[in-house]
Amino acid sequence: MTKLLVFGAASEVMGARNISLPPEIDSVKKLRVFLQQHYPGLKRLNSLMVAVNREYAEDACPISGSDEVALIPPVSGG
Amino acid sequence: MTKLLVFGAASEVMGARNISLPPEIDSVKKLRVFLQQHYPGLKRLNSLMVAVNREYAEDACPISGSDEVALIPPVSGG
Amino acid sequence: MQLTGFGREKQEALSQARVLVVGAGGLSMPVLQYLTAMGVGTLGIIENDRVALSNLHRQVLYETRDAGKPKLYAAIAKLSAQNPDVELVPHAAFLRVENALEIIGSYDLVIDGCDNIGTRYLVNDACVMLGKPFIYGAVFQYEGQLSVCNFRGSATYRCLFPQVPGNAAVPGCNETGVLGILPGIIGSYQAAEALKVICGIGSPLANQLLCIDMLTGGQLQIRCRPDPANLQIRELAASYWQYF
Amino acid sequence: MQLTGFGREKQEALSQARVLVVGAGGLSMPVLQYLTAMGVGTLGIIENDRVALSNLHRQVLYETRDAGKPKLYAAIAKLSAQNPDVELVPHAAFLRVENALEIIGSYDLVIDGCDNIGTRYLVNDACVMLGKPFIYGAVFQYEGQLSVCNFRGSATYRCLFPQVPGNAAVPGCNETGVLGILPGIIGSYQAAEALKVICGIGSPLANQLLCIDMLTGGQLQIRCRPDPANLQIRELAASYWQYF
Repeated sequence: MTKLLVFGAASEVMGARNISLPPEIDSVKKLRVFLQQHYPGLKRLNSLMVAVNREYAEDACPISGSDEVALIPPVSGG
Repeated sequence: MTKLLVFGAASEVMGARNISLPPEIDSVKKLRVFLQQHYPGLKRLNSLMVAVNREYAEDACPISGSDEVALIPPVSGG
Repeated sequence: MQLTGFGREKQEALSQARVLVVGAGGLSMPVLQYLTAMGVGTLGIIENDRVALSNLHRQVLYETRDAGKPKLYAAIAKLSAQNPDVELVPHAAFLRVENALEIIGSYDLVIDGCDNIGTRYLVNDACVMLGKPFIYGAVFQYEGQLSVCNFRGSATYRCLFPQVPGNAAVPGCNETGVLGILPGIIGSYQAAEALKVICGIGSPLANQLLCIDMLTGGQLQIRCRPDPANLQIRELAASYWQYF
Repeated sequence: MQLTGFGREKQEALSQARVLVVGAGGLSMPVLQYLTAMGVGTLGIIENDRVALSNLHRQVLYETRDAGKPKLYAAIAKLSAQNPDVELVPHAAFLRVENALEIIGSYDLVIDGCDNIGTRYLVNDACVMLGKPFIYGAVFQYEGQLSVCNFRGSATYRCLFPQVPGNAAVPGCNETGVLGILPGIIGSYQAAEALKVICGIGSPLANQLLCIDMLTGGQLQIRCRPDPANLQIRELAASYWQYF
């Protein structure tokens, strides 16, 4: 199962810092659709970036079961 | 090739922070013998600990080509 | 004292460097203290806020009796006592479209210790226009982010976060709170990255976003790439504060 | 200010805690500043050295005019101005076999900010005998180590380094030098770990050795196990300074 690490305000919205993704999520694009459907509160976090295996990833980037995916919102506190 | 990460005073003695181990080094015990032979200066670092894949390892622990091995001396500065 | 790899030439580079710290809040505390201690040449500070009692849990340079005083002068009084050899330059203002290019223009390196998203994009755009590297750092609850931006063509803040977020998306420390020590950790890393850039030691965190999680002690180092379009900024936006 | 997961109960735990910091050198600077800022109940400091000019590049609590003064009182003057609500307890001594058990006995948690290997083993043995957790931190050149020891049966310093090293094996900062900011980073992590232990938040770095490399910004988190024999210490050694 693909592991999703959730950072910052996104983890507050999702109520978790770690979730397992269903196997049909096989691209960053599908991940974004999945998140919109299951976590509508993320909508206001319009700037979420996705990293796959510790590298920034575009929507077209494939995701497989052994990948480590991270969801990174901007953070502004100081 | 097994990757060896070298920390602290050990990296000064060995002149490197990263070395590749020859394939015949297949246990922590053999690693220690190898280091004694090739880096006699390490002798005074009698307290070097060895970690294999981010876990402390005893002499009997096997090492294979895909492992990440680390050499950790005590450090005392403050 | 001799440190392997940090000889006279590196110390000289440090003592010649001109560094601007944006903000004198939580992130800036270790940046200011350690760059002063290590002997940076010129240390500019831009800040126009006053010390509040509610800052003191994370802004360790200030004392209870500083409450109500301008942060800028409270900080400078302490830093000049710490090391009188550092040239401390006060800029009693907030960074704005009107002053950013002129102020940043006279420094070699900028450290972004601000506390709001508008200033972060302004720092970015001004630094890109002027060709100055800057050290990004930010905190949220128990987490921090860090990156060395615009360093020899490396990724900028707009490469890390191309889509400017709305206000609700990025709460600051005063809204959601932060453990005092967290900006201390991230600010210390910012000071270390500044030193690496100034002195040319080690590998600065360029083209990388470092995410640090205080609760687990773990970190994630994420590779990113510069988007060439983001290196072509020719003018500042009319305002960076529509988000607030 | 409200921080998710850090409510009144956690703040109360912090304000009741009794913490001893061993040494008032580089590692201890952020520990002292941030525990004071965040409002720890009682903060003991044991130190008997005087401020030297050569300390100032990394010991940011001290000012140029403090040179020659006892570190202990220079530190306490600054910390009490920072937050008068913290009870600061000076111990004008070095930690020794003769005083270790009595002094450590009256605290809940010890932070090891010392600068020599003998004191590290002494802190360990006294804390094991008394059942007190302690936060280990140390630096060398561009690297640091960190661990939460003897916390609910977790690995001790003797589990991390069972073989007591000879003197030549572990040079201190004054011999080989250290970049001022490095003890700042490691000490900040020590303060964060102290907070986690005191308040019961997150996962303290027990049974782990965290190795941080400033030059790359990378870190290695290494799992280790307690050796039950090391938890059975019944008396201190006759001396811990044969290594020097």
